[in-house]
Amino acid sequence: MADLTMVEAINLALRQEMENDDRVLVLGEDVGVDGGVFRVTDGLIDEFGEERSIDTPVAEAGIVGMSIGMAIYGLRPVCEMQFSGFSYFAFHQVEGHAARMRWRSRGRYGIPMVIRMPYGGGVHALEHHSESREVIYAHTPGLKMVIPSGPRSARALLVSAIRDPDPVIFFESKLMYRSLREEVPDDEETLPIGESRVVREGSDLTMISYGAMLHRTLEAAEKLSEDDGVEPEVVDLLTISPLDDRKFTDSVRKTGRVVVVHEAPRSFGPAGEIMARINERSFYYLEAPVERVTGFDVHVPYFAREQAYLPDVDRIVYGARKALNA
Amino acid sequence: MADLTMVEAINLALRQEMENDDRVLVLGEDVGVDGGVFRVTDGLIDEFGEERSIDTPVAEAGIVGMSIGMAIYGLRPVCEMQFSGFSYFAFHQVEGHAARMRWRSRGRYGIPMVIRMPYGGGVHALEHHSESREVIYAHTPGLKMVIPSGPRSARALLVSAIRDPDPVIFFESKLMYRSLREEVPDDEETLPIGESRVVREGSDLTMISYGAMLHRTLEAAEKLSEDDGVEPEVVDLLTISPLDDRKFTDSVRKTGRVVVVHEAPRSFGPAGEIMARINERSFYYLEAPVERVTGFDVHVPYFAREQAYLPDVDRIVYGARKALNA
Amino acid sequence: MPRKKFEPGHDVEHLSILDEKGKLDSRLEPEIDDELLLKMHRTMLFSRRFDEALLKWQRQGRIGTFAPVSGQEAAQVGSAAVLEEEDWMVPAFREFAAAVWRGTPPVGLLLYTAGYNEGGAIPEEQHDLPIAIPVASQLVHAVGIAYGIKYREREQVVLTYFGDGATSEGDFHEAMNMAAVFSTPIVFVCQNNQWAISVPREKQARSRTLAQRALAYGMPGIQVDGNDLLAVYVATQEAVERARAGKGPTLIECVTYRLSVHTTADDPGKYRSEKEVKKWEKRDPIPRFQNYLGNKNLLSKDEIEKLEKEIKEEIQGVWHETEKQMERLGDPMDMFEYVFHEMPPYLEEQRDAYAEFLKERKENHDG
Amino acid sequence: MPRKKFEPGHDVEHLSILDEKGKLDSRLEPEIDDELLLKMHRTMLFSRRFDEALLKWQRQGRIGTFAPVSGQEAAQVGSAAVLEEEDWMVPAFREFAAAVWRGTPPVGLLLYTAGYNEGGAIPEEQHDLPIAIPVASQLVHAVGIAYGIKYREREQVVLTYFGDGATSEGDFHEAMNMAAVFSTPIVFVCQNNQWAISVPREKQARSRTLAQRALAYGMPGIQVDGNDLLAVYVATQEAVERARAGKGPTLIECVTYRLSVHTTADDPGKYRSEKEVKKWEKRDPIPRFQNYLGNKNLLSKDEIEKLEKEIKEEIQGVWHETEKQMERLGDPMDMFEYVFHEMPPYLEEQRDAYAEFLKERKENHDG
Ligand SMILES: Cc1ncc(C[n+]2csc(CCOP(=O)(O)OP(=O)(O)O)c2C)c(N)n1
Ligand SMILES: Cc1ncc(C[n+]2csc(CCOP(=O)(O)OP(=O)(O)O)c2C)c(N)n1
Ligand SMILES: [Mg+2]
Ligand SMILES: [Mg+2]
Repeated sequence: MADLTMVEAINLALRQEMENDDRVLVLGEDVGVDGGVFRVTDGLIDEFGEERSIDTPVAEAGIVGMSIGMAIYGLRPVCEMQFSGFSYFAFHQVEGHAARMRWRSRGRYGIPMVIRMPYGGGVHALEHHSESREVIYAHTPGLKMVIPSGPRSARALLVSAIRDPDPVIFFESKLMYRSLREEVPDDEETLPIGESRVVREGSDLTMISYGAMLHRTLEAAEKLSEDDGVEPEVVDLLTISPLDDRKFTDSVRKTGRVVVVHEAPRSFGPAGEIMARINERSFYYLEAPVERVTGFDVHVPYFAREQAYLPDVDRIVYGARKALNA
Repeated sequence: MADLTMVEAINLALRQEMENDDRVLVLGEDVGVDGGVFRVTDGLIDEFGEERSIDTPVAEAGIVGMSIGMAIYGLRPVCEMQFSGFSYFAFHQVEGHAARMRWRSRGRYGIPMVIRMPYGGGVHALEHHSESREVIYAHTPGLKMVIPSGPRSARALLVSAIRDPDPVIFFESKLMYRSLREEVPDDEETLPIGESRVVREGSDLTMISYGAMLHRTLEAAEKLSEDDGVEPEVVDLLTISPLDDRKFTDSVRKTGRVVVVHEAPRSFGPAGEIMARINERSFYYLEAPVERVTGFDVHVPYFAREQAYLPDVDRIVYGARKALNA
Repeated sequence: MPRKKFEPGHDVEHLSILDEKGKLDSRLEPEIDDELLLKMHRTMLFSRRFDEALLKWQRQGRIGTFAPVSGQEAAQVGSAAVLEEEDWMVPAFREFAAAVWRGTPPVGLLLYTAGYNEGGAIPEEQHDLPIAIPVASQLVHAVGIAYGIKYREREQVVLTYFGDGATSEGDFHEAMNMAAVFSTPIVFVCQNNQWAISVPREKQARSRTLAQRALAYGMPGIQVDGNDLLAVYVATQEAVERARAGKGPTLIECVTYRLSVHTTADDPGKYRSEKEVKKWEKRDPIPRFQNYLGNKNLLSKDEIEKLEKEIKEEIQGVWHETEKQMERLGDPMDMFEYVFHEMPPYLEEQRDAYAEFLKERKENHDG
Repeated sequence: MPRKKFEPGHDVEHLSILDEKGKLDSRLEPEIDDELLLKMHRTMLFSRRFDEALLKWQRQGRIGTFAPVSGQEAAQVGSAAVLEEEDWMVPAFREFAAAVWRGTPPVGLLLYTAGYNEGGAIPEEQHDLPIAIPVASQLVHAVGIAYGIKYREREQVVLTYFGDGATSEGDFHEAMNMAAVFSTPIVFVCQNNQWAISVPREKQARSRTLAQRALAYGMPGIQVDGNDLLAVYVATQEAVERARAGKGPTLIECVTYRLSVHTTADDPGKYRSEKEVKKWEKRDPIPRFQNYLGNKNLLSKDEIEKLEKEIKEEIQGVWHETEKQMERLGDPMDMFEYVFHEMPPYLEEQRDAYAEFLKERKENHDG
């Protein structure tokens, strides 16, 4: 057990998987000598050499495309997009090939690769560095889409992602990279992809979130408990696709009231699918409209105003009260 | 008035706008001499020359990026992605710049451009030629996203899109390109972007669809009327973003039962947002869970099986009956 | 030295051995054993006839659209023939002749063309990638495979195909650059067939040759007469040797011509003249090579005729076998397969719901 | 002629006029009037000092991250100075010196750096694009603008900036190729500052020069000493003239160096040696140019000192003015503005709901 930041926990996952399996390698812009602009891949080049910790040219489509080729050849590449906002340069490779190669080749070439990328706002970054567009990946057949909510889940899910026979998009919250620590076991730990979990039990309201927003949601839940005397249940999705609706279905059937929280833009955002599933599975249990507390349908403002864009504890509480009082 | 196919109607819109306004030009792969692989831009090069009907190299990011530059310079480019499945090569230009330039420059540089692209299945095409991923665009702040449902609406909406001061993604159903004809006025006609319409009145069920699937939905409505004696109301969205929820809200409040039909994959698909809006606006009017009849979360199969992927009349009727009988 | 010329570091060469008049430059003639020569010829001829058959079937509505290979057989067979079985071949979408050479069963190609996903399967022992339709997108995969080879210190090389149009895409650039930066064992074979659908080579790029694009990457580039199987073979052999010796990538531009339509959805009458096509028909790689084999006394007129008959029958056999298979295929439930290694619950649910719908529909229909 | 060398059609030149020792090649020395020389110098010096101030403020937590220009002033000012006001300038994200030359108010640059969208505004009369952060993505816009100029038969040209790393991106390739194909009036200025964050130039590309990438597009390419303002000026002048004369695009590689951090989030100690930095400090474009001006009796030590003081005060003024503006700015409701020309109903609704929330929160807080 060690008390690790998310950066350290992800680094641990990479290091251990590289030690265990010489098919695993990392590649991307500045992931080698520099150890990544957030130091996530720090030291890997010393331990594994520049052939397995590869500094690439600035070429996202090339990075993803090469990773696809490596996976076809039998390796297990973990490539990095320096920021999720630049992953669109490679989207045609992700949608056109990573997601399709197994299917196109009738199972001959699976693509066991992971595309890691920092996502989300809150760190005073420049334009394009604060987005949260998980829907684009979650809506693409053939991909898995994972967003851990802390150091321990990040480490365990990344190990699972690396071992997964299919391509996994792995979002890492920049906001959480160094802002919290968790005990992470030294020994191997995995978490199944496609399983959400209840992180706070309650019976009055179901709060669904993931990634950095989970923590604000949990804070809001505490506030509701203290101030309003209601006990919210909080579900951490962990995987966005395949979306696990079992946990929140159970919860919604119990509470009848729901708020969904994410920092992605509102329209056509992740909450839509969650609300659709609730409609399909728990319609008759609902006592009030589902509330969504989300980013707005605007570009993330430059950092002087970015906190206004992001759901904050007050805004979540406000949304929750609507769901509770409707 | 002339009886036109959708190809002819779109061609008419382009031709008239080019005649009216020398800022309007078309560019893309094979749009010039060839007149487009679907002949949508046929003859424009003869009338307007190769400087305004521009055959480009095979370079989607370049086409969209150049169009952005043209728009900044004061022109009104209408560029074509040969198929929506190849538009991802340019997604970083769309998301990173077309959608943001007005905002980034504090209103100095609006981007009045249209990106036209054929979308959707049903024409026995090759891989990547049958997708329907409007969500990717609809979820991107700063874009408008339009999907007409026939020759007349295509012509009128395209004119509006060309005149719109902001970037518009314009999906054209390949399936409808030549399969139906409509009367289209010779004189100018526009339709407002951001407005849906009721195309069939009824009181028992609300059916929401758009594009090629609208027609199957209408057929299903007729079948339900004939076979089951129910009268569905059918809403044609026309614009996906900004999504006009007024018409379907009115309808849902009247009928209490809804089916949403689209050919995009199900998970995190357009129906999610529509269901979220219904939840938000019409929760207390709903008598049954909203049904969605959609494409599956798989890649569109090669053409021997593609009809199985696409919602068909029977599947829509089946979904509608679920909504009616729940 | 303040204003001086800078040498780019590589020359760009042009290579032609057997010219369109059939004239042979015997100093450059490669030593290829007779069996291989004849096999190359047979594959070219088979591909041409298969192409013609596909076109016919397509016009009859029996299959869907496809991208004919006619005219480009030498560029494909002359390069693919240099590869060992263990080497990798990464095609675009027009490489039916190369695929046949590599052992792809024509039944598979035909099934693919008839709209069956089953046709996309690659035989287990074949190191080839499936067809890649998005232009130039396959090149970066080829570089990744080549990186893997280098990482594993294997003797393999990768050969990848693309067109003149593909050289305009960003993915081409990123692939070429990364292949050079990582000095990977790869050969880039550009089939410059003069057209990217309706856009001629001159509107695709202003450079005199496509081969000289190699200079941008510090990579050797060579332009060859792509309808001259011998030149293609020699240039590929040099490039493959260089790659295998750890000396990195090469770009080969094969100057050739698409004699047929772009795909069956295309009407070349819109953009190119019959005269141009006629000119290139005179440069047809197949008669030229037959002539060469004839001069070497390896192939007589009679033998060609016999071969033509044999191929015709073979193609009929392919059709019959494919038809038989098609009868067995087409279960719509197949569409849920192969999306993931293991089907996730939500897909199982969609599949089961669809099966239930089909069952009910059938019952209603039967009932 | 079967195996022959092919000439790519253009030479790649290297140009240097005022070398790092201060030695001047007077045959190549351009005629620039004194006022312009002094203005270029002042802009370089201002940019350097502004950079230093920004770095200090950033370290004090007063502003956010930014990309320092130090070391690249000659490459930027020497090229931007060739442009007319009517010409277009399309920057990447490190072109503060070029922006200042073009007239962007430093208060705007500072506001931007402090996280205010207001800082991104471009004065109405200035034909410049805002900062483009996605590497190489701005180049295609520049080509589109240049196309517009050609279409409108105007005399303008476009000049666009990017780094060595940017030459690896697909967008660079598509922009260069399309600029050449459409023969547009555009000058591509690559600031090869040796590093793309932590990746050195040699790992970015295998070609000897970046200038030779021009050959791939049938475009002239020239490499200049980018710390030599005179060489940058001359090469740009030639390229701009060529563009204005309708002769199409040019690629200029300015060999320069980023003396500071990549951005303030970066620690160059991880990847490059002090020794290397020291080496390049000796090539600093500013003292070199001051020396040149001194030799021409245009600028004395005293005058430099006076200028330094003046600039220091100016920068303090910029800070105070920015601080004042920041007090007025920051209304969160601004985030809903400028997304569209006209705010669509759903955004109005989101804005109003957010305003309602803020109101209620305030009331609860106050109450
Ligand atoms: C990314 C992408 N854009 C557009 C298309 C449509 N398209 C198919 S083939 C083709 C032209 C390709 O030309 P070239 O590379 O010369 O290959 P050829 O068809 O001549 O073999 C185009 C534009 C595509 N398949 N992929
Ligand atoms: C498309 C894209 N990918 C990655 C990044 C992150 N990034 C910012 S600057 C940079 C390196 C750019 O190097 P270069 O072009 O040489 O410009 P320089 O920073 O040296 O001025 C990278 C990788 C980005 N901004 N955009
Ligand atoms: Mg071609
Ligand atoms: Mg650089």
